[in-house]
Amino acid sequence: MEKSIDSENVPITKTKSHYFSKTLIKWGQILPISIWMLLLVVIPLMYVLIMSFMSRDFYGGIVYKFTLSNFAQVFAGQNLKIYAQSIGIGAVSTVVCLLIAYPFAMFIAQKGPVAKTILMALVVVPSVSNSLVRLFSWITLLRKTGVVNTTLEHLGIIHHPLSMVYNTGGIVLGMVYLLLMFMIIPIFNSLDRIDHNLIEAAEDLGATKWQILKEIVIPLSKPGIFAGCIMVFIPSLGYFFVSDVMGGGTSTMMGNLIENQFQTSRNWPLGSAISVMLIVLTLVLLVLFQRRGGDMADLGGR
Amino acid sequence: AKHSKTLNVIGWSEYVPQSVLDRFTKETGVKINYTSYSDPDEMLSKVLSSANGTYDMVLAPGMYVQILRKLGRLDKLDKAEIPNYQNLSQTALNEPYDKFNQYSAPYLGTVMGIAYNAKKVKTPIKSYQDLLKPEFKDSLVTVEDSRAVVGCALMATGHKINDTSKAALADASKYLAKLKPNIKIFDGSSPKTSLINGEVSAGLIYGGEIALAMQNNPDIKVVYPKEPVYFAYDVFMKLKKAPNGTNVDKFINYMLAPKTSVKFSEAFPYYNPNKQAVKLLPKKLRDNPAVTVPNNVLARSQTVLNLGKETTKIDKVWNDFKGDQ
Amino acid sequence: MTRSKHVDFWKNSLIGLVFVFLYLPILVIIVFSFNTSKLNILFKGFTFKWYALVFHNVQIMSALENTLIVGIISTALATIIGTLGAIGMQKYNFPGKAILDKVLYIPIVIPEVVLGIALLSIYSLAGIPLSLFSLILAHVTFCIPFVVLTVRSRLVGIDQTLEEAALDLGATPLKAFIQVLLPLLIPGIISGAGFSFALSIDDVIISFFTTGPASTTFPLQVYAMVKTGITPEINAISTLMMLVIVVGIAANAIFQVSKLKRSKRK
Amino acid sequence: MTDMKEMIRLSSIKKNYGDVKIIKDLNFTVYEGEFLTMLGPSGCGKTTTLRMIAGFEEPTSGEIMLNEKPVSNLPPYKRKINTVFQNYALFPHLTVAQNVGFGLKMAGVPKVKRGPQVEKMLKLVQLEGYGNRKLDQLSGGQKQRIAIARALINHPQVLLLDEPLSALDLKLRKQMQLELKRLQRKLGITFVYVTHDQEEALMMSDRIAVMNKGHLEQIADPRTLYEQPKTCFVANFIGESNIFYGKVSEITKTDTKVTIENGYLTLQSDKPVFEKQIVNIVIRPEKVKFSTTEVPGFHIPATVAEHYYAGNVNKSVLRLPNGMALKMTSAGDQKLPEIGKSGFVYWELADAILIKTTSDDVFKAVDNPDFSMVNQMGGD
Amino acid sequence: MTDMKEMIRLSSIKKNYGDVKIIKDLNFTVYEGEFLTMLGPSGCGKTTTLRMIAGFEEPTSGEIMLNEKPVSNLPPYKRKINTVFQNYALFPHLTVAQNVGFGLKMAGVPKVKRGPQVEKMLKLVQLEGYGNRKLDQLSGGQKQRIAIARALINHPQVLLLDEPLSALDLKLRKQMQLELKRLQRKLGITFVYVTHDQEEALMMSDRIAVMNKGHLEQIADPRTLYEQPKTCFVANFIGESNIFYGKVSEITKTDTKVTIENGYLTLQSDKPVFEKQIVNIVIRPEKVKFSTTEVPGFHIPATVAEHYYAGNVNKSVLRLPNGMALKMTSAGDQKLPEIGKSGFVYWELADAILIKTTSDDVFKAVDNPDFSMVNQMGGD
Ligand SMILES: Nc1ncnc2c1ncn2[C@@H]1O[C@H](COP(=O)(O)OP(=O)(O)OP(=O)(O)O)[C@@H](O)[C@H]1O
Ligand SMILES: Nc1ncnc2c1ncn2[C@@H]1O[C@H](COP(=O)(O)OP(=O)(O)OP(=O)(O)O)[C@@H](O)[C@H]1O
Ligand SMILES: NCCCCNCCCN
Ligand SMILES: [Mg+2]
Ligand SMILES: [Mg+2]
Repeated sequence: MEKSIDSENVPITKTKSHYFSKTLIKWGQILPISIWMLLLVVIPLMYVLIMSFMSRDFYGGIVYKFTLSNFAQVFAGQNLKIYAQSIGIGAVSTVVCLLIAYPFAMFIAQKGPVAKTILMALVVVPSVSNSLVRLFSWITLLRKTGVVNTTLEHLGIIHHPLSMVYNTGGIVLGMVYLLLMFMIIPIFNSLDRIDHNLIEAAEDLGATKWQILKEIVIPLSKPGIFAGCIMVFIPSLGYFFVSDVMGGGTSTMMGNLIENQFQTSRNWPLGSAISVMLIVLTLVLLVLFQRRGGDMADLGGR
Repeated sequence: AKHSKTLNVIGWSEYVPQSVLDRFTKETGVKINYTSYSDPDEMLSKVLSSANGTYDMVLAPGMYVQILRKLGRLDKLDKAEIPNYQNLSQTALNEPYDKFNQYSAPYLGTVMGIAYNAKKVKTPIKSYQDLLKPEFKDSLVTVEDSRAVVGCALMATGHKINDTSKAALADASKYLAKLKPNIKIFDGSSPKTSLINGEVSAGLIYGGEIALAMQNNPDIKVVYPKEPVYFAYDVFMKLKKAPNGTNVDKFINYMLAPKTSVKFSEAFPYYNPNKQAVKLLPKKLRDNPAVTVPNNVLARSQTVLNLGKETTKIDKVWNDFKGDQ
Repeated sequence: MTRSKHVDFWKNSLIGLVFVFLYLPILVIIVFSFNTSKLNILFKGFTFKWYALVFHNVQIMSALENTLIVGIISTALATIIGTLGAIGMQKYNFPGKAILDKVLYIPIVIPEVVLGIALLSIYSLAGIPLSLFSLILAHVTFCIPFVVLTVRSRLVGIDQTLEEAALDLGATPLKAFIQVLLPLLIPGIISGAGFSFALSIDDVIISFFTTGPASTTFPLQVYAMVKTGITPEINAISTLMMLVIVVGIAANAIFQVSKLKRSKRK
Repeated sequence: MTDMKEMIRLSSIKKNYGDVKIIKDLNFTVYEGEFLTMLGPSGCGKTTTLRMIAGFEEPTSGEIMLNEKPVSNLPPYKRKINTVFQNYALFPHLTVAQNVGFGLKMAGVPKVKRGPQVEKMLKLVQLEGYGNRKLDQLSGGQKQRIAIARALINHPQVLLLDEPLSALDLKLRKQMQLELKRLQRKLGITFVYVTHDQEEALMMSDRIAVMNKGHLEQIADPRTLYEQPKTCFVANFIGESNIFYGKVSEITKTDTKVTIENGYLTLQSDKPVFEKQIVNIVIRPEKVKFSTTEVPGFHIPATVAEHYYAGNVNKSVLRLPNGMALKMTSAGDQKLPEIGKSGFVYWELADAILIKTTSDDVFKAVDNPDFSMVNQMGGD
Repeated sequence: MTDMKEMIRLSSIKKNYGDVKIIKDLNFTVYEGEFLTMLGPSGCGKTTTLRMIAGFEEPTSGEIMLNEKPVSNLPPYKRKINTVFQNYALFPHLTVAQNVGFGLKMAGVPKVKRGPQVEKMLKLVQLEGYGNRKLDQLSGGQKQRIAIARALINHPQVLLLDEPLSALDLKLRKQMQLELKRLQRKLGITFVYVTHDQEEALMMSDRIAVMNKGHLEQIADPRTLYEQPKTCFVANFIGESNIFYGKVSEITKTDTKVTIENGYLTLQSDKPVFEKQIVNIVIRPEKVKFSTTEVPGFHIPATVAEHYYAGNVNKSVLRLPNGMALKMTSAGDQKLPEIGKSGFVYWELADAILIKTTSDDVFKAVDNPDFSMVNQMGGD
């Protein structure tokens, strides 16, 4: 009963440092990433936002004078056309990816665990080789004097080479090719997560194969579909090199527009304003995604 | 950096052969980092947005001497270090952008000619206007060079290449709007490629590129329109606070040596202003009108100059042309 | 039964077609790396010469060297920072955690151009010269979130009480980390690092904006060459790189599959 | 039982997965309106059997009859059988009402007609007005009831339930046991119920099929199973037991003697055994009695080893001379002999259950951790 | 108890998570060598309390004393307390021996010296020779034992066990209960054991601390808890009970009358109550008796509503005139009155447990699903 707090207990109080080292460990883990993200993501993007309201001097210097003219230019008629076209290409690429990826992922998800692992690994393997080199392979194959046209002409199937790249179709092909796996992975994950019992339960309750697909499988894989669509659509708007390589430079994505402002026109404020639009569009899609019960972790491509 | 062993050059892509650079490295031990661009505005952007000292020298059209000087980005060349400067032909010197040859040394000259594939193009092309014909729908290539292309449009519609008056630009815009449907590819780096591999049947492109295309595909021919043509020198410039400044002079001197000049001229057969080198050029190149631009063509050529703020007007015409489908 | 075999046939055909689509370009790369002709149109004859030549191509070699330098350093940094961050974020509450969590998704979801120009702008503002250094900063930035994501997905599978068990048994926090958490996290860390490395060595867009004259990477080199036409040398080096990476992946996959098989036997 | 209508009959059912024989020659019948429970340890094949009845799996051989008609070629959705899955398997993207109405929707019943029927089912499971809820707003027990409502809406002839209560905590499980039983009585539907909880099985079932390693050990009503187990496995799995292993040594008019290790037991003389037969004898712990003084009739000397208090009962361990430990259960308020005290165990001869068995069976029993435990304790 | 050495003392312990008060003023003492169990429903704060003792959490206020010295500033790895975690928390990347030897390794014991000690611990938990196994080659019960061996190797003064058996199946759980108890007796180490299984608590513990919503309801030995619960919560949580709510109406020499809804109950006269006091009266189901003929002394009319067979016992539900359902447990072999039969329930007056309580407490009891269930059934 009698508390004998005497000299014997002194060392115990010394170990207060235990809580100090605990704090040290905690911040040692949290600070590097926090500071890095602050300095190289948050501040740069804030700066882009600020720039979008600034003026420029003639040679591209930024003049810290508030203006809304950049946004006026953002919404100028000819830019709107590019957005429309860019969003169009992005949307078509997304839909094409979805139409290919969904059945593909579904059929793989139906396989055994070993086959699944192997097939999904095979989906990722091509991405280990350089995207541009792979993209250029399509040019090699599909240009007017490419492998396909040459072969077809040799065989007498066609007499005039088909125009398959250096046009909008070429851009879509490039986008689909590079981004398909980002559609496949989240869809596969969401399908693979579906409890097989649910499918049996539906079957038990009289659902046919199509009804199961329509009523159970598709609704339950919606987060994956949405994640895939985001992971294809948003980057496609920015992939300027795809339209450069595959489109012959005549079609422009929003990414090309931004790149132009930064790399050639030296109009950083305008480029920033367009970027801000792109950021806003991304945020809107993300909010929708989360509202629909999407899991952000699905966006990492894992 | 007195004994620096590197040299950071920013210059056109497909314009300086790697072998020439490698030889310089071998001879002097100086490693060259050659950053390429396909649109001179890209160069300007990079130079301006990067910290001083990022690049040591620039290889760009002559008018950029004016621009970079105005921005205080150029240093004078140390002519004493460049004895080979004397090899240059008088015609290439004292150009309006560098009246006293203090800041630049010409490398090669570019003419814009019309290249066509004789197998596909039957009716002869005589004028810029001929490029507007519907038969060329979706089958032209042009360079990604705003001043050059808008310049051609100005000349095609009877104006001067540096004219930025409303009327002139309106005419040029109209011309370009009609040209647009015929353009399949914008290619600033290697417009020859699409000509060679048959993706396009004609193009408004740089002389050297035409010559290369002709070498690779005998069906390719060159023609100069009856209107004035574009001609410009690409010149070397030394950037301010270049950490490897002495290497710049050394490098220019090396490039102006006839032995070197022949090498790059063979690889990229543009108009060569080096009198000593021209003598050494193979006959085939000397006789090719795409390389050795005929005097009458040179006579009606015009060159682009810096237009200061007026440039934005050209930019707008260019952007409308490129962006609008 | 026969009907289901029929269905299986169509399903497998679709899977096959998609794989053809994914692998055809790679086949092209490999085939033309052995082509005597430089033109990449017809296969004129078989040769190994490009494999020899590419190693003498100063530009390609220096681009490769830059790529590896950037890839390795960025991966190492991103892996360390990301792993620590993932652990810290799982374990602790701290002001701004929710925001940090959201910020981590930015590099993943916003178009790369935007991050590219944002970094370029901030470098320009801060007077940071474009160089290998600036490139590494950029690469670490877009790699960190992927490391965090992979490590975190591994972390949730690790029982939190394991670390407590270690403390309970007398391990200091550092020992508990090294002896218990780290060994268990290793697969996640490795795959996060692998992911980072793959992203880094293939990055075009962000590198495009943040590279300097002396730091051209392989993808940028290729980008510069695309218009001219990619030479068989590039095909050759790409083939070699693929070979190296595929062997790595295959080893990992075999390991995983055999693990799966083992656990299935239980 | 013979006058009852057969609902399901399994004839010579076998099921292999690859080379592994999961179900070995299963035969039993489920009658109309019956509450039949399949009871057995984990992995014994209960789920597999249920899935074959539902149609999710095909038997490797043998025939399943529903209403005296073979169903081998009927896909699951054509059998008038519905299933309540172990983990509920509710559709997470649908509301409660949509879940319950799913079966009707699949059958093409228009929306307006579904509403009232759904409401009726919800009422049946005492969840009226929950229709618009999302599943994550429900407790485990409520989810369980939704799963039942969903399975019942198509008026199945048979309801299969695979450990429907195993995810619930003890109190809720007990409550749901009663509710399920009540529901089954009310609807008169045939229930085939799977559990590995013997207490649950005893309380709820009309009959219990005890399974072990893919075969049927015994099928009978709860009381028969408890009082007349046919195998050591059943004796051990249902309730607690003390199991002796011995050989019939002497049969007289008044009694039968069975020699066990270091001693003998006495059985009532009417047991149908013959001399030298190897048998097991099972005594339930609650039948075991202990006295410090010698009792008339059958008894064995024993020492009190341990006591455990369990509220309403006391559990004791008694040690026999041969070291074997014997479990004894007595009322919680009864005075217990001191630990270490010597005395005698005894029981009514009628309470000894005879299992005619091969020695194989004994070893099976010994495999059982509960049994081996006791011996182990006796051994140290 | 007062002459026993204090091992752990919790004084005025409070713990908040943010604004939520998880533990509200907890005070109790654990004595040396004692087997103390913390029992309570899920979420009542058992784990939180244990984690504070182990040092993983800091109390918001109050003091924890180990060996009569405050430990607030000692990190977990400096307390001579070890923990057996609910899910074992074995290190999956280490072998059995490495797991068991982990504590020694952390203490800097060289490898050669660790070996024999590890082997000794493995022997203690009857897993000699398992040292080189991987964890995934072990069964649940074996893992459990490894966790114990690992926690014991550093010779802790106190072993904390957080629901160590909850992941095991019934039979194995019962076996491990006995083993754990035996181990504790053998080693004489203080055990602080957490469970929400009342049967487990009763069987194993020297004393039980019953917790509810972050506070201590009662701390006592098992028999006291069962026979003299202080609150309805304890009565209801430990064992089954029938709880009446009423008001003391008349106190005479011979007995005390308590008015309940539609009737009254009789209590022994020695109960310390006063007139008009609101009280609860608890009757254990096994004390309830039923007779079809009137019995002398206290009795209430009742009807037989339901029977459930549970092997060694029968569970019955009896309906009182006011509709209330009363649980009754009788021996499994006893003959049961027919369902629907009318008669009388009665019990020994001494078996009625008096709980002096406010009406608040009654509602707590009614919240309990098991209790409400019975009333519900009675109501329909
Ligand atoms: N698809 C399958 N492939 C191979 N073996 C299987 C498969 N499904 C089940 N098994 C095996 O069949 C045996 C019986 O499984 P089943 O699920 O029927 O057991 P259970 O009695 O329901 O057990 P539990 O009580 O654990 O649910 C198990 O050993 C299991 O491993
Ligand atoms: N880190 C935490 N933050 C906030 N609340 C917590 C935290 N840990 C526990 N709680 C809450 O404290 C309460 C008590 O939790 P605790 O884990 O101690 O309960 P328990 O008695 O061990 O329950 P169980 O039997 O389910 O293990 C619960 O309501 C829980 O939700
Ligand atoms: N591929 C590089 C071509 C360079 C031609 N010089 C053009 C100068 C025109 N402004
Ligand atoms: Mg099962
Ligand atoms: Mg707990």
